[in-house]
Amino acid sequence: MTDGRLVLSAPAVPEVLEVVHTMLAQLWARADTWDQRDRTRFELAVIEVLGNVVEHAYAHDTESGRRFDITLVADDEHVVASLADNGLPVALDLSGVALPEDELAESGRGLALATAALDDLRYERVEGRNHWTLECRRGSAG
Amino acid sequence: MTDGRLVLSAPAVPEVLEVVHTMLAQLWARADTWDQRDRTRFELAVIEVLGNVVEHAYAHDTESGRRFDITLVADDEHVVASLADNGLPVALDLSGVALPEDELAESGRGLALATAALDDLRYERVEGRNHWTLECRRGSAG
Amino acid sequence: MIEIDVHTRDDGIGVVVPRGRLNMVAARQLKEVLADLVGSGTSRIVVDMAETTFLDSSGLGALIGGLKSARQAGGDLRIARPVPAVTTVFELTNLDRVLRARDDVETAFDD
Amino acid sequence: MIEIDVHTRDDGIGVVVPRGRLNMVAARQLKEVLADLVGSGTSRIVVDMAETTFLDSSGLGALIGGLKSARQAGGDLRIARPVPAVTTVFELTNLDRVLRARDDVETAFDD
Ligand SMILES: Nc1ncnc2c1ncn2[C@@H]1O[C@H](COP(=O)(O)OP(=O)(O)O)[C@@H](O)[C@H]1O
Ligand SMILES: Nc1ncnc2c1ncn2[C@@H]1O[C@H](COP(=O)(O)OP(=O)(O)O)[C@@H](O)[C@H]1O
Repeated sequence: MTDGRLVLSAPAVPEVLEVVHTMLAQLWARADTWDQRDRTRFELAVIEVLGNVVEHAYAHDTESGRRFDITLVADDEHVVASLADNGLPVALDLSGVALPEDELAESGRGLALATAALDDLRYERVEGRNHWTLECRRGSAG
Repeated sequence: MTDGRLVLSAPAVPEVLEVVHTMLAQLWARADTWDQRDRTRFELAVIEVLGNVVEHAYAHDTESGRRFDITLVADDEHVVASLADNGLPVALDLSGVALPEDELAESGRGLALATAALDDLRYERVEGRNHWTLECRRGSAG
Repeated sequence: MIEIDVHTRDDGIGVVVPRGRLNMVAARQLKEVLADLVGSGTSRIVVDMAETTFLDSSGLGALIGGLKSARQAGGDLRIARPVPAVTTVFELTNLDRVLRARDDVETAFDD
Repeated sequence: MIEIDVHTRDDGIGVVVPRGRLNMVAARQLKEVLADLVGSGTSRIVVDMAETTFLDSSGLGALIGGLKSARQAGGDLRIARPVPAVTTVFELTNLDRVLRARDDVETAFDD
């Protein structure tokens, strides 16, 4: 069983999203039977959750600054992203996430989009770090 | 001192070079006082050495396949890439590396280019893995 | 990476063409581009998304911000030619009515 | 990522335009494109490098392979409009004489 995992550790700055987009493109180059819709919803969810980390998860002013790790794995039936960051704990009820009431709100759609796009989204705080796990199953509606 | 390191672990396949190009672009976005010539010679050397890993460093058929790790760090005066892979040991005399005699040779220029572009290129075999360290100093001729 | 082209047509309609991924980094640029257009008197805007390969919630936010300020200035913002990856995002957020996609940049303001 | 455009001009010269990074992955594609051109009778080739943002030794190898087969077929391969990042590679490998860069695609075969 070859190990096709892609793992990145980087500063939590918006510009690094470009690297993650390229990693996703390489993941699909190997998982080439996945269709466009599955690719889109997974990429969307990864960028939303990582975008939140970059935007909201300020670290306790650690010496080394805010950083994150991301691991991407695909097999024939699942694709999983695991994210970890050294930001503040997140107080969120993921089951209560919904689109904003105001149709013309300019923000507040990220987690609702991620939830709608994924088959599974989990958050845990472990050893002072935030851990997010994102999963899509092939061909499911999300 | 913030930690701007970019670290990738990935399968050693040609397509992943694209991810490393993007990482380099992000490194320069943060080290934005480095000039074009320094950027070019460092990127060139990184891609040459990593290209060799992908092309030549076949693993002992490990379970998990061929993989590599790369770390990129820049400060005001140096930029360093550290590469490690699980391929076969490399028997090379880096001090003896030269351009091919045949001006029209179609290969054999990679290490000569990397050596010419860098201020320092080191190779070590440590604990069953190949380690390459590449360094450019700002503004030096290479 | 994104490139945003902007031009104003003879009929006064502003055409904005984001080429590449419309994520967090690009959304900031798009926000500025749209604010500048409306600020300089162009309140009818078509965003030609034929070459926008990716859209996330921050890109959506920039589009909605532009839509609101265009309408406040008496105009509108319309979306043309989104690719499937972008259409998916409009659908998942129920914005496919508010930002109804037109098939054509030229005729996006005909109705 | 690379895109390689190819067309043959009225004067029979083949123009090859690699857009993007000419690394290991792209070099394979370029090799094929050049072999196909020469194989189908086009032995005078200009490679327009204005949009080639990166070149490494494998890309160089593909160019030299094309140069050799073009010459064997009685023609030549010429390089036009390289950006500084690419010129650096020609200089570091002393190939700036063998693959002397022309300023213009149109006139690359005039001398
Ligand atoms: N990683 C995170 N760390 C801290 N807070 C977060 C994180 N992700 C989301 N949040 C909180 O949840 C809210 C809703 O997030 P989201 O739906 O992505 O919309 P937006 O980011 O546009 O506000 C955010 O405004 C923020 O308060
Ligand atoms: N990482 C590596 N592992 C094993 N062998 C290598 C490695 N890098 C270089 N070599 C050897 O050194 C030779 C010269 O390498 P290089 O100068 O890059 O030219 P090329 O790769 O075009 O042959 C290669 O052909 C190969 O035999």
